[in-house]
Amino acid sequence: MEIELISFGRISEFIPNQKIQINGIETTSGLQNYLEKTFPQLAGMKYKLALNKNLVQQESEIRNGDSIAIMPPFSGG
Amino acid sequence: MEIELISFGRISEFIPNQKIQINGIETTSGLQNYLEKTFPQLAGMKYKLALNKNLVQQESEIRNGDSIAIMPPFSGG
Amino acid sequence: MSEKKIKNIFVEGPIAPDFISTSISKHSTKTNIGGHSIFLGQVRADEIDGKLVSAIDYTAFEDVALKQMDEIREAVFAKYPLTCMHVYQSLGLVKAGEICLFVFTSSAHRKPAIDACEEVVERLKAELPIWGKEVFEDGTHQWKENK
Amino acid sequence: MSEKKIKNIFVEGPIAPDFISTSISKHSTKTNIGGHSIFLGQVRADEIDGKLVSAIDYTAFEDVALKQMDEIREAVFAKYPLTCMHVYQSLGLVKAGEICLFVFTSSAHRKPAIDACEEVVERLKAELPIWGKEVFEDGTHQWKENK
Repeated sequence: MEIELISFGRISEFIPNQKIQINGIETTSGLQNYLEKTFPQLAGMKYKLALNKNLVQQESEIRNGDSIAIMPPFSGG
Repeated sequence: MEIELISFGRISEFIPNQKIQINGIETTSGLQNYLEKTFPQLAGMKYKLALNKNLVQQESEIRNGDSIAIMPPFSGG
Repeated sequence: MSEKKIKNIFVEGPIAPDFISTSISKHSTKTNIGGHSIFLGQVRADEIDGKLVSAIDYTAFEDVALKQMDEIREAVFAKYPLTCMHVYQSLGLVKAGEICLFVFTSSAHRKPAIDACEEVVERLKAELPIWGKEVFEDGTHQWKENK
Repeated sequence: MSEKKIKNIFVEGPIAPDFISTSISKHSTKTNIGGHSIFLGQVRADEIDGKLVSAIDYTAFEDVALKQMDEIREAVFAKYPLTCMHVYQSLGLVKAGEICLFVFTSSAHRKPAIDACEEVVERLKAELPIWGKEVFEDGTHQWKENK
Protein backbone atom coordinates (compact mmCIF):
# COMPACT_ATOMS: atom_id res chain seq x y z
CA MET A 1 0.00 0.00 0.00
CA GLU A 2 0.99 3.61 -0.40
CA ILE A 3 1.24 6.11 2.46
CA GLU A 4 2.32 9.72 2.59
CA LEU A 5 5.17 10.85 4.85
CA ILE A 6 5.28 14.44 6.11
CA SER A 7 8.14 15.58 8.31
CA PHE A 8 8.86 18.68 10.40
CA GLY A 9 11.67 20.53 12.13
CA ARG A 10 15.06 18.87 12.13
CA ILE A 11 13.53 15.63 10.82
CA SER A 12 12.57 17.40 7.60
CA GLU A 13 16.29 17.82 6.93
CA PHE A 14 16.80 14.08 6.37
CA ILE A 15 13.30 12.79 5.62
CA PRO A 16 11.77 14.80 2.80
CA ASN A 17 8.02 14.68 2.29
CA GLN A 18 7.29 11.73 0.06
CA LYS A 19 4.93 8.92 -0.81
CA ILE A 20 6.25 5.47 0.03
CA GLN A 21 5.18 1.94 -0.75
CA ILE A 22 5.07 -0.31 2.28
CA ASN A 23 4.10 -3.93 2.46
CA GLY A 24 3.38 -6.06 5.45
CA ILE A 25 3.15 -3.09 7.79
CA GLU A 26 -0.21 -2.68 9.44
CA THR A 27 0.30 -0.56 12.54
CA THR A 28 2.04 2.61 13.67
CA SER A 29 4.61 0.70 15.70
CA GLY A 30 5.39 -1.45 12.68
CA LEU A 31 5.86 1.71 10.67
CA GLN A 32 8.10 3.13 13.38
CA ASN A 33 10.43 0.14 13.05
CA TYR A 34 10.46 0.51 9.30
CA LEU A 35 11.21 4.25 9.48
CA GLU A 36 14.05 3.82 11.96
CA LYS A 37 15.66 1.22 9.70
CA THR A 38 15.18 3.25 6.55
CA PHE A 39 16.30 6.55 8.16
CA PRO A 40 18.88 5.56 10.80
CA GLN A 41 19.18 9.16 12.07
CA LEU A 42 15.64 8.84 13.37
CA ALA A 43 16.50 5.93 15.67
CA GLY A 44 18.31 8.02 18.28
CA MET A 45 15.77 10.83 18.31
CA LYS A 46 12.65 11.69 20.23
CA TYR A 47 9.71 12.08 17.90
CA LYS A 48 5.95 11.70 17.69
CA LEU A 49 3.73 10.53 14.87
CA ALA A 50 0.46 11.94 13.66
CA LEU A 51 -1.85 9.71 11.63
CA ASN A 52 -4.15 11.64 9.29
CA LYS A 53 -3.61 14.79 11.38
CA ASN A 54 -4.30 13.11 14.71
CA LEU A 55 -1.52 12.72 17.24
CA VAL A 56 -0.80 9.04 17.71
CA GLN A 57 -1.30 8.33 21.41
CA GLN A 58 -1.54 4.55 21.11
CA GLU A 59 -0.90 1.80 18.60
CA SER A 60 -3.08 2.51 15.56
CA GLU A 61 -3.85 0.68 12.35
CA ILE A 62 -2.45 2.07 9.09
CA ARG A 63 -4.43 1.91 5.87
CA ASN A 64 -3.67 2.58 2.22
CA GLY A 65 -3.63 6.31 1.49
CA ASP A 66 -2.98 7.37 5.10
CA SER A 67 -0.76 10.32 5.84
CA ILE A 68 1.86 10.02 8.56
CA ALA A 69 3.58 13.05 10.07
CA ILE A 70 6.92 12.59 11.82
CA MET A 71 7.48 15.34 14.40
CA PRO A 72 10.49 16.11 16.59
CA PRO A 73 9.92 17.70 20.05
CA PHE A 74 7.86 20.89 19.78
CA SER A 75 9.53 24.25 20.26
CA GLY A 76 6.87 26.87 19.69
CA GLY A 77 6.28 29.96 21.75
CA MET B 1 2.43 69.61 71.82
CA GLU B 2 1.11 70.02 68.31
CA ILE B 3 0.87 67.26 65.73
CA GLU B 4 -0.47 67.15 62.23
CA LEU B 5 -3.22 64.70 61.22
CA ILE B 6 -3.52 63.56 57.62
CA SER B 7 -6.27 61.18 56.61
CA PHE B 8 -7.08 59.15 53.53
CA GLY B 9 -9.88 57.26 51.82
CA ARG B 10 -13.14 56.94 53.74
CA ILE B 11 -11.45 58.26 56.90
CA SER B 12 -10.86 61.59 55.17
CA GLU B 13 -14.64 61.99 55.07
CA PHE B 14 -14.91 62.38 58.85
CA ILE B 15 -11.38 63.37 59.91
CA PRO B 16 -10.24 66.35 57.87
CA ASN B 17 -6.54 67.15 57.70
CA GLN B 18 -5.75 69.35 60.69
CA LYS B 19 -3.26 70.32 63.33
CA ILE B 20 -4.24 69.25 66.85
CA GLN B 21 -2.94 70.01 70.30
CA ILE B 22 -2.43 66.93 72.41
CA ASN B 23 -1.15 66.73 75.94
CA GLY B 24 -0.03 63.74 77.92
CA ILE B 25 0.11 61.50 74.84
CA GLU B 26 3.55 60.13 74.12
CA THR B 27 3.09 57.07 71.93
CA THR B 28 1.22 55.89 68.87
CA SER B 29 -1.04 53.61 70.93
CA GLY B 30 -1.88 56.51 73.23
CA LEU B 31 -2.73 58.56 70.19
CA GLN B 32 -4.87 55.75 68.83
CA ASN B 33 -6.99 55.77 72.02
CA TYR B 34 -7.32 59.52 71.77
CA LEU B 35 -8.34 59.41 68.11
CA GLU B 36 -10.95 56.71 68.66
CA LYS B 37 -12.52 58.75 71.47
CA THR B 38 -12.43 61.98 69.50
CA PHE B 39 -13.67 60.40 66.26
CA PRO B 40 -15.97 57.53 67.33
CA GLN B 41 -16.46 56.36 63.73
CA LEU B 42 -12.81 55.32 63.72
CA ALA B 43 -13.27 52.89 66.60
CA GLY B 44 -15.03 50.22 64.56
CA MET B 45 -12.74 50.47 61.56
CA LYS B 46 -9.55 48.81 60.40
CA TYR B 47 -6.85 51.38 59.88
CA LYS B 48 -3.09 51.87 59.97
CA LEU B 49 -1.01 54.83 61.08
CA ALA B 50 2.06 56.33 59.47
CA LEU B 51 4.36 58.46 61.58
CA ASN B 52 6.32 61.02 59.59
CA LYS B 53 5.69 59.02 56.41
CA ASN B 54 6.77 55.69 57.91
CA LEU B 55 4.22 52.95 58.40
CA VAL B 56 3.83 52.30 62.12
CA GLN B 57 4.65 48.64 62.63
CA GLN B 58 5.19 48.82 66.40
CA GLU B 59 4.56 51.20 69.30
CA SER B 60 6.45 54.42 68.53
CA GLU B 61 7.14 57.63 70.40
CA ILE B 62 5.39 60.80 69.23
CA ARG B 63 7.12 64.17 69.36
CA ASN B 64 6.03 67.75 68.89
CA GLY B 65 5.64 68.60 65.20
CA ASP B 66 5.19 65.00 64.06
CA SER B 67 2.81 64.18 61.27
CA ILE B 68 0.43 61.24 61.67
CA ALA B 69 -1.41 59.70 58.75
CA ILE B 70 -4.57 57.68 59.38
CA MET B 71 -5.14 55.17 56.61
CA PRO B 72 -8.04 52.76 55.98
CA PRO B 73 -7.33 49.41 54.21
CA PHE B 74 -5.57 49.94 50.90
CA SER B 75 -7.45 49.43 47.66
CA GLY B 76 -5.05 50.29 44.88
CA GLY B 77 -4.53 48.37 41.66
CA MET C 1 23.11 56.01 53.32
CA SER C 2 23.45 56.12 49.58
CA GLU C 3 21.62 58.63 47.48
CA LYS C 4 18.92 56.81 45.59
CA LYS C 5 16.41 58.06 43.15
CA ILE C 6 12.99 56.63 43.89
CA LYS C 7 11.06 55.78 40.72
CA ASN C 8 7.63 57.28 40.27
CA ILE C 9 4.81 54.87 39.45
CA PHE C 10 1.88 57.28 39.37
CA VAL C 11 0.23 58.57 36.24
CA GLU C 12 -2.67 61.01 36.13
CA GLY C 13 -5.84 59.39 34.78
CA PRO C 14 -6.13 56.16 32.78
CA ILE C 15 -3.20 54.26 31.25
CA ALA C 16 -3.54 54.39 27.47
CA PRO C 17 -3.05 51.22 25.38
CA ASP C 18 -0.59 53.22 23.26
CA PHE C 19 1.52 53.82 26.34
CA ILE C 20 1.62 50.06 26.84
CA SER C 21 2.69 49.32 23.27
CA THR C 22 5.37 52.01 23.42
CA SER C 23 6.64 50.44 26.62
CA ILE C 24 6.76 47.02 24.94
CA SER C 25 8.53 48.46 21.87
CA LYS C 26 11.32 49.90 23.99
CA HIS C 27 12.34 46.36 24.94
CA SER C 28 13.15 45.24 21.41
CA THR C 29 16.76 46.36 21.85
CA LYS C 30 17.11 44.17 24.94
CA THR C 31 17.78 40.96 23.08
CA ASN C 32 18.55 38.99 26.22
CA ILE C 33 14.82 39.04 27.06
CA GLY C 34 12.84 35.91 26.21
CA GLY C 35 9.56 36.58 27.99
CA HIS C 36 7.45 39.49 29.16
CA SER C 37 4.62 39.19 31.65
CA ILE C 38 2.06 41.98 31.87
CA PHE C 39 -0.81 42.53 34.25
CA LEU C 40 -3.41 45.19 33.53
CA GLY C 41 -6.07 46.28 35.97
CA GLN C 42 -9.25 47.52 34.31
CA VAL C 43 -12.07 49.40 36.06
CA ARG C 44 -15.21 47.26 36.26
CA ALA C 45 -18.71 48.69 35.95
CA ASP C 46 -19.88 46.70 38.98
CA GLU C 47 -23.53 46.89 39.89
CA ILE C 48 -23.99 47.64 43.58
CA ASP C 49 -27.51 48.01 45.00
CA GLY C 50 -28.84 48.67 41.52
CA LYS C 51 -26.31 51.36 40.68
CA LEU C 52 -23.46 51.02 38.17
CA VAL C 53 -19.88 52.06 38.95
CA SER C 54 -18.98 54.60 36.27
CA ALA C 55 -15.40 55.33 37.39
CA ILE C 56 -12.88 54.89 40.17
CA ASP C 57 -11.20 57.95 41.63
CA TYR C 58 -7.74 57.00 42.96
CA THR C 59 -5.80 58.80 45.65
CA ALA C 60 -2.55 57.76 47.31
CA PHE C 61 -0.22 58.71 50.10
CA GLU C 62 2.34 59.13 47.36
CA ASP C 63 5.63 59.42 49.25
CA VAL C 64 4.87 56.37 51.37
CA ALA C 65 3.56 54.41 48.39
CA LEU C 66 6.72 55.08 46.38
CA LYS C 67 8.91 54.08 49.29
CA GLN C 68 6.93 50.85 49.71
CA MET C 69 7.12 50.19 45.97
CA ASP C 70 10.85 50.70 46.07
CA GLU C 71 11.16 48.02 48.75
CA ILE C 72 9.00 45.65 46.74
CA ARG C 73 11.09 46.34 43.62
CA GLU C 74 14.33 45.56 45.46
CA ALA C 75 12.92 42.39 47.02
CA VAL C 76 11.54 41.15 43.70
CA PHE C 77 14.80 41.87 41.84
CA ALA C 78 16.68 40.02 44.58
CA LYS C 79 14.33 37.04 44.31
CA TYR C 80 13.97 36.68 40.53
CA PRO C 81 16.51 37.03 37.67
CA LEU C 82 14.64 39.85 35.97
CA THR C 83 15.86 42.02 33.13
CA CYS C 84 13.43 44.80 33.98
CA MET C 85 10.28 45.77 35.82
CA HIS C 86 7.90 48.66 35.20
CA VAL C 87 4.89 49.62 37.31
CA TYR C 88 2.28 52.29 36.61
CA GLN C 89 -0.74 53.08 38.78
CA SER C 90 -3.38 55.67 37.92
CA LEU C 91 -4.33 58.53 40.20
CA GLY C 92 -7.53 60.53 39.77
CA LEU C 93 -10.47 59.44 37.71
CA VAL C 94 -10.40 56.26 35.62
CA LYS C 95 -13.63 55.36 33.86
CA ALA C 96 -15.11 51.86 33.64
CA GLY C 97 -13.33 49.95 30.86
CA GLU C 98 -10.14 51.98 31.20
CA ILE C 99 -6.79 50.68 32.50
CA CYS C 100 -5.73 51.74 36.02
CA LEU C 101 -2.73 49.47 36.66
CA PHE C 102 0.10 48.28 34.42
CA VAL C 103 2.74 45.89 35.78
CA PHE C 104 5.38 44.72 33.31
CA THR C 105 8.22 42.28 34.05
CA SER C 106 10.78 40.76 31.68
CA SER C 107 13.35 38.00 31.94
CA ALA C 108 15.46 35.68 29.79
CA HIS C 109 13.11 32.77 30.46
CA ARG C 110 9.38 32.94 31.04
CA LYS C 111 8.99 31.66 34.59
CA PRO C 112 10.70 34.48 36.54
CA ALA C 113 8.82 37.15 34.57
CA ILE C 114 5.47 35.43 35.19
CA ASP C 115 6.07 34.79 38.90
CA ALA C 116 7.50 38.26 39.55
CA CYS C 117 4.60 39.98 37.81
CA GLU C 118 2.04 38.18 39.94
CA GLU C 119 4.01 38.87 43.12
CA VAL C 120 4.31 42.58 42.34
CA VAL C 121 0.55 42.85 41.70
CA GLU C 122 -0.29 41.07 44.96
CA ARG C 123 2.16 43.09 47.03
CA LEU C 124 1.18 46.39 45.41
CA LYS C 125 -2.47 45.82 46.25
CA ALA C 126 -1.69 44.78 49.83
CA GLU C 127 1.11 47.16 50.75
CA LEU C 128 0.74 50.45 48.89
CA PRO C 129 -1.35 53.20 50.51
CA ILE C 130 -3.67 53.80 47.56
CA TRP C 131 -7.44 54.13 47.73
CA GLY C 132 -10.09 53.75 45.08
CA LYS C 133 -13.39 55.56 45.39
CA GLU C 134 -16.04 53.88 43.26
CA VAL C 135 -18.13 56.63 41.72
CA PHE C 136 -21.66 55.73 40.61
CA GLU C 137 -23.54 57.15 37.65
CA ASP C 138 -25.68 59.31 39.97
CA GLY C 139 -22.62 60.92 41.55
CA THR C 140 -22.75 58.99 44.83
CA HIS C 141 -19.78 56.82 45.79
CA GLN C 142 -18.44 54.01 47.94
CA TRP C 143 -14.90 53.12 48.88
CA LYS C 144 -13.44 50.14 47.05
CA GLU C 145 -12.17 47.18 49.03
CA ASN C 146 -9.49 44.86 47.68
CA LYS C 147 -10.07 41.13 47.91
CA MET D 1 -21.05 16.43 15.96
CA SER D 2 -21.62 20.15 15.96
CA GLU D 3 -20.14 22.45 13.36
CA LYS D 4 -17.43 24.44 15.01
CA LYS D 5 -15.19 27.11 13.62
CA ILE D 6 -11.62 26.63 14.78
CA LYS D 7 -9.90 29.91 15.59
CA ASN D 8 -6.64 30.69 13.86
CA ILE D 9 -3.71 31.64 16.08
CA PHE D 10 -0.99 32.00 13.45
CA VAL D 11 0.31 35.30 12.16
CA GLU D 12 3.00 35.71 9.51
CA GLY D 13 6.16 37.27 10.94
CA PRO D 14 6.55 39.18 14.21
CA ILE D 15 3.66 40.41 16.38
CA ALA D 16 3.70 44.23 16.36
CA PRO D 17 3.31 46.15 19.66
CA ASP D 18 0.54 48.14 17.92
CA PHE D 19 -1.36 44.93 17.37
CA ILE D 20 -1.13 44.29 21.11
CA SER D 21 -2.41 47.74 22.06
CA THR D 22 -5.27 47.47 19.58
CA SER D 23 -6.17 44.14 21.11
CA ILE D 24 -6.15 45.70 24.60
CA SER D 25 -8.26 48.67 23.42
CA LYS D 26 -10.96 46.37 22.11
CA HIS D 27 -11.65 45.23 25.68
CA SER D 28 -12.64 48.66 26.98
CA THR D 29 -16.27 47.96 26.12
CA LYS D 30 -16.21 44.78 28.22
CA THR D 31 -16.76 46.50 31.54
CA ASN D 32 -17.14 43.23 33.45
CA ILE D 33 -13.38 42.69 33.08
CA GLY D 34 -11.22 43.62 36.08
CA GLY D 35 -7.88 42.11 35.10
CA HIS D 36 -5.92 41.20 31.99
CA SER D 37 -2.89 38.93 31.97
CA ILE D 38 -0.56 39.01 29.00
CA PHE D 39 2.43 36.88 28.13
CA LEU D 40 4.76 37.88 25.32
CA GLY D 41 7.50 35.69 23.94
CA GLN D 42 10.43 37.65 22.53
CA VAL D 43 13.22 36.18 20.39
CA ARG D 44 16.53 36.16 22.26
CA ALA D 45 19.88 36.79 20.57
CA ASP D 46 21.42 33.80 22.36
CA GLU D 47 25.11 33.18 21.84
CA ILE D 48 25.79 29.55 20.94
CA ASP D 49 29.37 28.43 20.24
CA GLY D 50 30.38 32.03 19.61
CA LYS D 51 27.57 32.73 17.15
CA LEU D 52 24.58 35.00 17.79
CA VAL D 53 21.01 33.99 17.01
CA SER D 54 19.70 36.66 14.65
CA ALA D 55 16.18 35.29 14.16
CA ILE D 56 13.92 32.31 14.69
CA ASP D 57 12.13 30.80 11.71
CA TYR D 58 8.88 29.20 12.88
CA THR D 59 7.01 26.40 11.14
CA ALA D 60 3.99 24.47 12.35
CA PHE D 61 1.81 21.52 11.47
CA GLU D 62 -0.98 24.06 11.33
CA ASP D 63 -4.13 21.93 11.23
CA VAL D 64 -2.98 19.79 14.13
CA ALA D 65 -1.74 22.81 16.12
CA LEU D 66 -5.09 24.59 15.75
CA LYS D 67 -6.97 21.47 16.80
CA GLN D 68 -4.73 21.11 19.86
CA MET D 69 -5.14 24.81 20.67
CA ASP D 70 -8.88 24.43 20.45
CA GLU D 71 -8.78 21.64 23.03
CA ILE D 72 -6.59 23.76 25.30
CA ARG D 73 -8.96 26.71 24.89
CA GLU D 74 -11.97 24.60 25.85
CA ALA D 75 -10.21 23.07 28.85
CA VAL D 76 -9.00 26.44 30.12
CA PHE D 77 -12.42 28.06 29.71
CA ALA D 78 -13.93 25.13 31.60
CA LYS D 79 -11.40 25.48 34.40
CA TYR D 80 -11.31 29.27 34.87
CA PRO D 81 -14.07 31.92 34.82
CA LEU D 82 -12.57 33.85 31.91
CA THR D 83 -14.17 36.65 29.97
CA CYS D 84 -11.92 36.09 26.98
CA MET D 85 -8.72 34.53 25.69
CA HIS D 86 -6.61 35.43 22.66
CA VAL D 87 -3.54 33.59 21.40
CA TYR D 88 -1.22 34.57 18.56
CA GLN D 89 1.89 32.66 17.46
CA SER D 90 4.24 33.82 14.73
CA LEU D 91 5.14 31.72 11.72
CA GLY D 92 8.13 32.46 9.49
CA LEU D 93 11.00 34.71 10.42
CA VAL D 94 10.99 36.69 13.68
CA LYS D 95 14.14 38.67 14.40
CA ALA D 96 15.88 38.90 17.79
CA GLY D 97 14.05 41.47 19.92
CA GLU D 98 10.73 40.94 18.13
CA ILE D 99 7.61 39.34 19.62
CA CYS D 100 6.75 35.78 18.52
CA LEU D 101 3.98 34.82 20.98
CA PHE D 102 1.09 36.81 22.48
CA VAL D 103 -1.24 35.17 25.01
CA PHE D 104 -3.96 37.38 26.46
CA THR D 105 -6.54 36.34 29.08
CA SER D 106 -9.13 38.46 30.89
CA SER D 107 -11.46 37.91 33.82
CA ALA D 108 -13.54 39.82 36.37
CA HIS D 109 -10.90 39.27 39.08
CA ARG D 110 -7.19 38.97 38.58
CA LYS D 111 -6.42 35.42 39.70
CA PRO D 112 -8.19 33.45 36.96
CA ALA D 113 -6.68 35.64 34.23
CA ILE D 114 -3.17 35.22 35.67
CA ASP D 115 -3.43 31.46 36.21
CA ALA D 116 -5.08 30.81 32.84
CA CYS D 117 -2.47 32.84 30.97
CA GLU D 118 0.38 30.84 32.47
CA GLU D 119 -1.39 27.54 31.83
CA VAL D 120 -2.03 28.42 28.18
CA VAL D 121 1.63 29.36 27.65
CA GLU D 122 2.85 26.11 29.23
CA ARG D 123 0.42 23.93 27.33
CA LEU D 124 1.01 25.73 24.03
CA LYS D 125 4.75 25.16 24.30
CA ALA D 126 4.33 21.50 25.26
CA GLU D 127 1.45 20.42 23.07
CA LEU D 128 1.40 22.41 19.83
CA PRO D 129 3.38 21.05 16.88
CA ILE D 130 5.42 24.18 16.21
CA TRP D 131 9.15 24.30 15.58
CA GLY D 132 11.61 27.15 15.88
CA LYS D 133 14.77 27.17 13.77
CA GLU D 134 17.38 29.45 15.34
CA VAL D 135 19.13 31.23 12.49
CA PHE D 136 22.62 32.58 13.16
CA GLU D 137 24.14 35.71 11.71
CA ASP D 138 26.28 33.63 9.31
CA GLY D 139 23.23 31.88 7.87
CA THR D 140 23.76 28.57 9.69
CA HIS D 141 21.06 27.31 12.03
CA GLN D 142 20.13 24.98 14.85
CA TRP D 143 16.72 23.74 15.98
CA LYS D 144 15.38 25.35 19.12
CA GLU D 145 14.49 23.18 22.10
CA ASN D 146 11.92 24.24 24.67
CA LYS D 147 12.81 23.92 28.33
